[in-house]
Amino acid sequence: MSATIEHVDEPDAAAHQGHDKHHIPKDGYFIRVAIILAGLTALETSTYWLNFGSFATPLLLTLMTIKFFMIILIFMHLKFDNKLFSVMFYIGLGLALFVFGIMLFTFQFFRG
Amino acid sequence: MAIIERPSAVPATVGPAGGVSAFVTPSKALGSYRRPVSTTGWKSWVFTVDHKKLGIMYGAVSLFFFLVGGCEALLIRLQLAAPDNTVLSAGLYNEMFTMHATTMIFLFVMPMAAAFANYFLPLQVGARDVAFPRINAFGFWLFLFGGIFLNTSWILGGAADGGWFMYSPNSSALFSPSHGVDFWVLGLQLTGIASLVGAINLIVTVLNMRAPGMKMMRLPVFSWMVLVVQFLLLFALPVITVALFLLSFQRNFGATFFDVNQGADPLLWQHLFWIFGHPEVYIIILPSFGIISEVLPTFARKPLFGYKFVVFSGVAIGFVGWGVWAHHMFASGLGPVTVAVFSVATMLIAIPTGVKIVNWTLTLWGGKLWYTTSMMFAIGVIVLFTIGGLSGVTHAVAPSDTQQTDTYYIVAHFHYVIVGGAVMGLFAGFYYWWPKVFNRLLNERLGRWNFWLMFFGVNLTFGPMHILGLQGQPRRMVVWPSKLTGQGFFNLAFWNKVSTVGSFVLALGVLVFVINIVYVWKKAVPAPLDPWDARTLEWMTASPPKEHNFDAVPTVHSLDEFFHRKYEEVDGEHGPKLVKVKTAEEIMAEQVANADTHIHLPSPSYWPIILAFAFPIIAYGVIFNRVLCVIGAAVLLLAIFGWALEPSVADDSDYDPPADGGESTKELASIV
Amino acid sequence: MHRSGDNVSSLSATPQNRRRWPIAALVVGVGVVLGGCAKNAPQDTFRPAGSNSQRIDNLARPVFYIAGIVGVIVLSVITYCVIKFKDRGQDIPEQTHGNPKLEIALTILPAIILAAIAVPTVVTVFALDKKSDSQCVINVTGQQWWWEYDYTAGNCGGVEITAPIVTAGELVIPAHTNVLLRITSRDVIHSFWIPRLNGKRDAVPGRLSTLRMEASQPGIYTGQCTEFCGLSHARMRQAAVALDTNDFKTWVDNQLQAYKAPDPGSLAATGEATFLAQCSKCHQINGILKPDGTPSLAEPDLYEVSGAAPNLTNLMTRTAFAGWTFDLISDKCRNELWNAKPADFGALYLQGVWMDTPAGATTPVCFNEANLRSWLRNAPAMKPMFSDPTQLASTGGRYRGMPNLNLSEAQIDQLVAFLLERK
Amino acid sequence: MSDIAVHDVPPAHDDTTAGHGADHGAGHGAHATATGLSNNKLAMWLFLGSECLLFGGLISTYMLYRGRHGRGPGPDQIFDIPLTSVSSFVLLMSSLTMVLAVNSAKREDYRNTNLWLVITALLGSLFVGGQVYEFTAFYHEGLGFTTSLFGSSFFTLTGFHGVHVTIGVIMLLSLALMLSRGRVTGDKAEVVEMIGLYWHFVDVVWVIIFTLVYLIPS
Ligand code: HEA
Ligand code: HEA
Ligand code: HEC
Ligand code: CUA
Ligand SMILES: [Cu+2]
Repeated sequence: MSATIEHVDEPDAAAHQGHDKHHIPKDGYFIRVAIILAGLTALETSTYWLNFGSFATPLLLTLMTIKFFMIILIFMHLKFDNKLFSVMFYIGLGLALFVFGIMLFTFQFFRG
Repeated sequence: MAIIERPSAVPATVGPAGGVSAFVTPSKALGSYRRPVSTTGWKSWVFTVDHKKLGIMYGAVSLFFFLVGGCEALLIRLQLAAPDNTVLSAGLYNEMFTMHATTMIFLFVMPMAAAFANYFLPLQVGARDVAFPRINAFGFWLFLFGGIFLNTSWILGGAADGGWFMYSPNSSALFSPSHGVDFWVLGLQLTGIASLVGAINLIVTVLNMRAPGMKMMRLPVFSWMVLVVQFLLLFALPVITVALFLLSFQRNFGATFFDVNQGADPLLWQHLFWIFGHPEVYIIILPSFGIISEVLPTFARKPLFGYKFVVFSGVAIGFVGWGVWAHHMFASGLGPVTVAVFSVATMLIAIPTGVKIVNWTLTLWGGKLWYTTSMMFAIGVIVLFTIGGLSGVTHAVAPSDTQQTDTYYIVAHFHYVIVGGAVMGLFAGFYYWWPKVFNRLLNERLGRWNFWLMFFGVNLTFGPMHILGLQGQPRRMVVWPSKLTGQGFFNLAFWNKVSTVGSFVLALGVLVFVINIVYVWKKAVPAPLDPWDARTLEWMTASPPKEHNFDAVPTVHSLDEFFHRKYEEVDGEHGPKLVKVKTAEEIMAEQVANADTHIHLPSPSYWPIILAFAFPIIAYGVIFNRVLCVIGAAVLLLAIFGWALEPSVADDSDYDPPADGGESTKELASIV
Repeated sequence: MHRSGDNVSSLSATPQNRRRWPIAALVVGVGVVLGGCAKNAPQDTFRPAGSNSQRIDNLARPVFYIAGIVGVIVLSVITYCVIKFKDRGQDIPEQTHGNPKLEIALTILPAIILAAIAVPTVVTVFALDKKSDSQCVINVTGQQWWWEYDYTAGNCGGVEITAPIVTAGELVIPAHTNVLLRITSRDVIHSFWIPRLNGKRDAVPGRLSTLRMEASQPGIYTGQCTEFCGLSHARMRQAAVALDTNDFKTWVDNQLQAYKAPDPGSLAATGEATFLAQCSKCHQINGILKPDGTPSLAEPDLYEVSGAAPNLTNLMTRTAFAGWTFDLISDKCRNELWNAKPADFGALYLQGVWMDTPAGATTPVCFNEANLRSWLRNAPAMKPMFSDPTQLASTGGRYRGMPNLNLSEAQIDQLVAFLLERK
Repeated sequence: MSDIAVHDVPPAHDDTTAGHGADHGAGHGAHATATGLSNNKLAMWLFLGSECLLFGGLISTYMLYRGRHGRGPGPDQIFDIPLTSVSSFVLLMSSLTMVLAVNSAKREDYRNTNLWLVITALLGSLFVGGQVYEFTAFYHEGLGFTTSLFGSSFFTLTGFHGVHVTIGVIMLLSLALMLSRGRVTGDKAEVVEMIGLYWHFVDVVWVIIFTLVYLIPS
């Protein structure tokens, strides 16, 4: 955490990254991303009709993660924005995964 | 001459690209009303958005709740003074310790830390206010209303009686049928929202509102610790929010989350509570760590030893604190693997905490120690916290903890770290910063009494609890039987009595503090500008600071900026020597001479308090009558829209007499 | 400004105060202890009486010493600084910002100490969890505000238990035996704790936890429910009584004796009728027959939130009742029992309320009749319980604890006579 | 934007307004912050970081309890995957329209901004409508809020999400209205972006819920 905060102290970083709007892609790019997302959703949904067997859960989790990060990084501009925003969000995300993962572990949740 | 200017509705500096935008900024929210603009009188407090006024109000209210929580503690101690005592009935006793803990933690220590943070954080980072002044005001009022709401349960059918961690299923309506737990749940939700918005506000303030040159590694340690605390709040509060929602959905809407007959697992509550609860204990202690990290260097007259280590260890505590919560559940039957992992993780936390103790001690080492009351409290913190921390390490040893948990040995541990650590640290802050806030020095003679009474009081009250606990006296027991007290040196009866006497010594100490406040207020002798020869930015301004904090926002060149402006190293006979080259008054004069012009300060607003007021209405509605919920929700919506439509700076026409557009009316204050 | 002399002197008084006080206390304490009249509280966690608690003790003591030493060192250094570096008008010290090497060393040192604590801790955690060599299994169930013990049929420390035994409050176990307790709860969370035998284990409804006990000597070991469980948490106590194998066998056989109806026409016989009329809906007495000759089966689940009330079949074999809070034996006999030598303990305990009673006498000498009578007269007055009929709305009419049954003194006489035979 | 105050250089003196960051948006132009980042946006990301733990708690509660439905209907019996797939798709597409609204606002094309905001709100309402329909259907099939642990935790989780969407819809519509009447205080593009962040976050939470709750068999 502190590393990044140091980083934002660099005047240059601040001056450049404060202005995200220059880096924001055109509408067409977002539409393409949305089409991919729609495709991924279709693939997800197909697991309902097609039988992927034991492969289904890992597949679904992978697709979920891809979609998650596509939205976060592209639609929410995290990829283009200042790192500090990512840090703020990922601390929360990471802590959530960590504490609730351990919590569910103590309930033997992952034992099947 | 600095001029605070109230700009007209469309300041030229606002809007994209610095130009006047095509859309006109509205002058009045929700049609027309006149905005509060008073700078004096009660309105200037109720509608203020000034972080300093809010800080004072936070402080006053928390101090009040400290006395309330303390009186509850005294009743507890009275009941426990003798075996099979009858001061309190069993039911009342259960309410008493539940509310004692809740009041002390949520309505005293946390908001008192918020008081210090509110007041001094912007000053320490060299800002004119916090990032979101109206949200700041909202946070205060919501905390106040939440606290009042919580305490009205006493007269509306009984307070919560499930203990401060409110374990399920004992907290469900079947086992706790009064409305007490409902009040508790909703009250904590309200104060939780208050803390959450406060956390966001203060984080943004530290990151974004720093004066030029105030790099993170030049930030005073107090500001650093407050920053860590706000992150802990930001991420811990949502977890208890979930827990509280589950509980209130169960109690008020028939959900089944903790209904064992339906297959619920009561440990879910324990996990959710302690995932919040353990970070919470560092939320309690870190502000005090920050305060004494300011006080010790000032009165040792040398910089904090190992600034970076102290800062990083604070951050490390913040992180490791997330991985240890299950040490509160060692007896719950988690299984050996979980217990072993959490046991070792808990021990880890002693390392960064130890770093702090070591650095404070080494700050004293080789210093020129000046024993003001503030300094004595700070040293008291090191001593008492170490004792409490070490007993914490003995709990971390899980098998030992199964003998200790839920006994007075635990009560001893956490009162040493909380009262000896957090509370004494806050007192160090009171004595240190009182002249800054009120332009009065607290009396040092009374201060001495205050300190020694509290220091001995703490040891007398909580020291014996180590013995009581290890002798097998469990906590939360309205009575302890005389037959099981034992005889001789370690008998329970004697030490319980000592503890009770100690609690009154402690109370006397607190009383001396209250007397001190009244005494110096009555005497009204102004304090020197820089009474302690202090080191950080908050001292580089008037006492009390002007509304806009700094006439000229300082440019920061080093850690301990103020000190380095006052002192310079010159070559003496025996090598380099520090010499005072400037007084605080001279530095202030420089500031005034270079004062900024056109300082835009946010204007007071009705909306924060109105918005905050909507919440208790809704909360009462959930308990008593859903119609109230609807009314509350309407107020809520109204306030949100009013807020959103209101510009942060008041329109000219809001001033009395209304401005006629002339240049002169914008100049509301001029400071020489 | 405030660098007056008295400031300084008052703080420099600390070290002496701080040093002298514990030493004085220690001297006095040791003196008192050696004086011989000392007797630590029965739940002293430093007096292990079995292998499990001994293990904990072996771990805990060194940790206390280490913590103590660290504490003394830290506090001494602070004291030294406070005296040595007080402001005597010396120059403002050099503005040093730290010493990274020293810092790192002083970070690693605690880490090493903690690692030294962590290893035995983990070992002990797993050692205490061992279950495979258990020689007896007893189910322990907590409810507001008493413990029920259910001995499963089978071998228990060499004694054959032929039918389940259900008792309350006082857990009787064979000494020198690894007893496995299977702990759960019927309502809220409680915690089972007999400090001299082992640490605590929560009784969580819907979960089964285990706790091992082994007593190295016959004797009585007291405990207390340590998880806050509502109104009478403070009055939810328990004890473990360890007996030699022979004594334990005697105890088991006695528990399994068939029900002996009171002599017809006796006061106890009217008591039996009163019991059937008033008490048997909640309390079970094994083997008791209804007037129509069918077995009387209690249905506490209809009347109690927790769905249970203590089994009274052998009430008089216990030394305390109602969450082990009120003595069933007189203070004098209690002292005699508690101070008995391990060798004599078993015999004394098995006599129970009949301790010291001359052969042939019909009334027991040690019986604490006043307690039992006042319990029957008005139980909630002795022990706060939500058993107020006006407060039953939230529980669907079910009580928590035992209600006041408004018995007449005559009925109480009968019931006492009847219960006295439940031995 | 050359007028950004850079570190170690004092900001322009007439511009050190404390409150402005909050209420006028400091990301652009005149209002310098120490990091150069907008107060509002930083605050929004902090809030979203905090929301991770809120939804983390709710999702974990659901995961723990989803199999505990007693005699009531369980997840396998009750979910209508085709319907939920459609509403998931609707919400996903509302993210696209939201992005387009933000992009329009950055181009200072507020007419299109308004259009996309309203479309986003409509898609959001459609999603909420679907959820209301779904809830009523479940209720009629015997799964109430109080039926079982599964019921309580399912409705709590999806209900919390639904409330977030509803709040989002209200914000979108209010924003559209305020924009069209010129009553947005501060930097308009940034306000649109902020609400966009919130909206995408709500969408991303649904991405997780859709997979964990609906698609992965319990
Ligand atoms: C201000 C609040 C605060 C703080 C700072 C702490 C700090 C610590 N606490 Fe405490 N704790 C509480 C407040 C706090 N606690 C409360 C309120 C409860 C009870 C809740 C309830 O049940 O109601 C509790 C309960 C509690 C428990 C559960 C006990 C039980 O219920 O069974 C445990 C168990 O591990 C624990 C451990 C620790 C540890 C290891 C630390 C460490 O952070 C301490 C670290 C400090 C030191 C160790 C001293 C200085 C270090 C050195 C001098 C270096 C050298 C040291 C060594 C080598 C050992 N605490
Ligand atoms: C911030 C936290 C905090 C603080 C500051 C305190 C402060 C004190 N606490 Fe508390 N306490 C807790 C947090 C705290 N406590 C918690 C979390 C629990 C666990 C609860 C649970 O089990 O659920 C607990 C439990 C607890 C117990 C155990 C109850 C039990 O288990 O049955 C006891 C018993 O002695 C106790 C005593 C005290 C005392 C004597 C003080 C003293 O330090 C108080 C000193 C202050 C005063 C005495 C006020 C002075 C007032 C006056 C001088 C009156 C003057 C009036 C006017 C001028 C108008 N506390
Ligand atoms: C509605 C249920 C109910 C009825 C009726 C009832 N009891 Fe109880 N009784 C209880 C409960 C519950 C307890 C446990 C209370 C506690 O310790 O918290 C108890 C405890 C006792 C105990 C102590 C048992 C022990 O070993 O700790 C005795 C003795 C007793 N009851 C006797 C009687 C007698 C005699 C009657 C009839 C006159 C009676 N009870 C009627 C519910 C009932
Ligand atoms: Cu049972 Cu406390
Ligand atoms: Cu903890």
